[in-house]
Amino acid sequence: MQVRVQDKAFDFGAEAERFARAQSGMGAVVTFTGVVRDSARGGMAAMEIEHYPGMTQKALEAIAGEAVARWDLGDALVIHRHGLLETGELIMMVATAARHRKAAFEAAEFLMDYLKSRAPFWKKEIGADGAEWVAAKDEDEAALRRW
Amino acid sequence: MQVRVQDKAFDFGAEAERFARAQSGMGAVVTFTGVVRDSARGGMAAMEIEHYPGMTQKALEAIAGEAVARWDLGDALVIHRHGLLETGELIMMVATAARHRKAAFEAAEFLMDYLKSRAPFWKKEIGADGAEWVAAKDEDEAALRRW
Amino acid sequence: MDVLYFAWVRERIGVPKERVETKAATVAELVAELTAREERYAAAFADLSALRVALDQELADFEASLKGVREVAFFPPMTGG
Amino acid sequence: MDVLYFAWVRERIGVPKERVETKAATVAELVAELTAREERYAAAFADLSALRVALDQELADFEASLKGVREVAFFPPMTGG
Repeated sequence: MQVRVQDKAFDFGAEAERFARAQSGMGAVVTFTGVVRDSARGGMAAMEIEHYPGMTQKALEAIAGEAVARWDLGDALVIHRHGLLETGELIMMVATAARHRKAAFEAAEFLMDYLKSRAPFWKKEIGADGAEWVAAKDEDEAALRRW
Repeated sequence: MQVRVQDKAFDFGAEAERFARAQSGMGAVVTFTGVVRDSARGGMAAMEIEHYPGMTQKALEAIAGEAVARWDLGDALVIHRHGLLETGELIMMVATAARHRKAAFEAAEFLMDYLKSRAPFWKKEIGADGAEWVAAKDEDEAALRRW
Repeated sequence: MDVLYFAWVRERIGVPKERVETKAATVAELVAELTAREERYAAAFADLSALRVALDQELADFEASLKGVREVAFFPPMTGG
Repeated sequence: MDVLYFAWVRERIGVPKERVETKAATVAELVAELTAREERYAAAFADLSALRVALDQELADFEASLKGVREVAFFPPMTGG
């Protein structure tokens, strides 16, 4: 299990490849990656991600550890960036490996649902006309209830 | 949308990276890859995947097209190998891109459920003590019913 | 018409493909005709619930009509992914 | 104790971190104390339903005790992933 919080970019392809190659006995590997996209109102130039340095690593390790235990994963990987990101850059990724696809998918969705609402990151959209904090969505809070 | 059926190996990391990088306006990318693992009874040396050449490409394109339409995907990718594969080799991959994670995850699971039971591939496990066709699982047929 | 066999169906019948001249109106009639022909067909078609059929490369069922069909394929449930 | 602020809570209060000497027994009491102190705190804490709190880097609620706590953090609902 590996958790990394960093301001520098990560190489999604290399991370995904290494993760999949390292599996032995695990038949199913799922990855998720989040891309900075333009905001709904348009005109977004960049995204600033603030985090709580003392808490972030611990919170992510707790979430990943719970996923590994609950779905009997062979492995899990979480990488999350902070700082200033441009449109098109990758914000974060998770990867899960399990014997069967159902567990790998569920564990990846669980990780994402928790990262969205329980990991101490805050996104700010920076546009030509100013900056705005991204509001948490009710549907993200609701998504946690299924686990 | 891209569908490839091939006997040669594919580069999962490079494919995943290229797929994620090509997205504009899509915030969520999910990938799944299947790894040849040892059979439940152990001692497996390789896997032979037979397919129905005239039908495979068409069937996969139909499945991928349905996923793109149903979840309003930005893009979808399916790569599936046939022929002789060794333990640890990657059998196939799918990738989906959507504005939000829920659609990307669901579409990837949909593709996998259909690939498992509706795409004309047949797996044979080759071990030291002979070869055996992999039996279809009731749970795979059941998984289709949720879509 | 061309009749194709895959996986263990192919192994039991012994060929991947053959040309069959038939007046069978449905898949079920074709299966009955082949089954009556030789033991290896009877062995392959013994349990139809373990078989799937495609007509001109589209999944179909055993009651489907063969009218205008050029290619019939028999195989076990698929195990891709 | 150290009190930390993140995102728009930090922007409203104007500092990311400060040292607060308090006898507040719970998070709610600390919030009341800060709110009474200056307008910028009142602005930040106006709607507690829009706030989250962590005690020593673990999520907690506003009724939680501050006994033994060294670090309190206030922030809006998280938006990671």
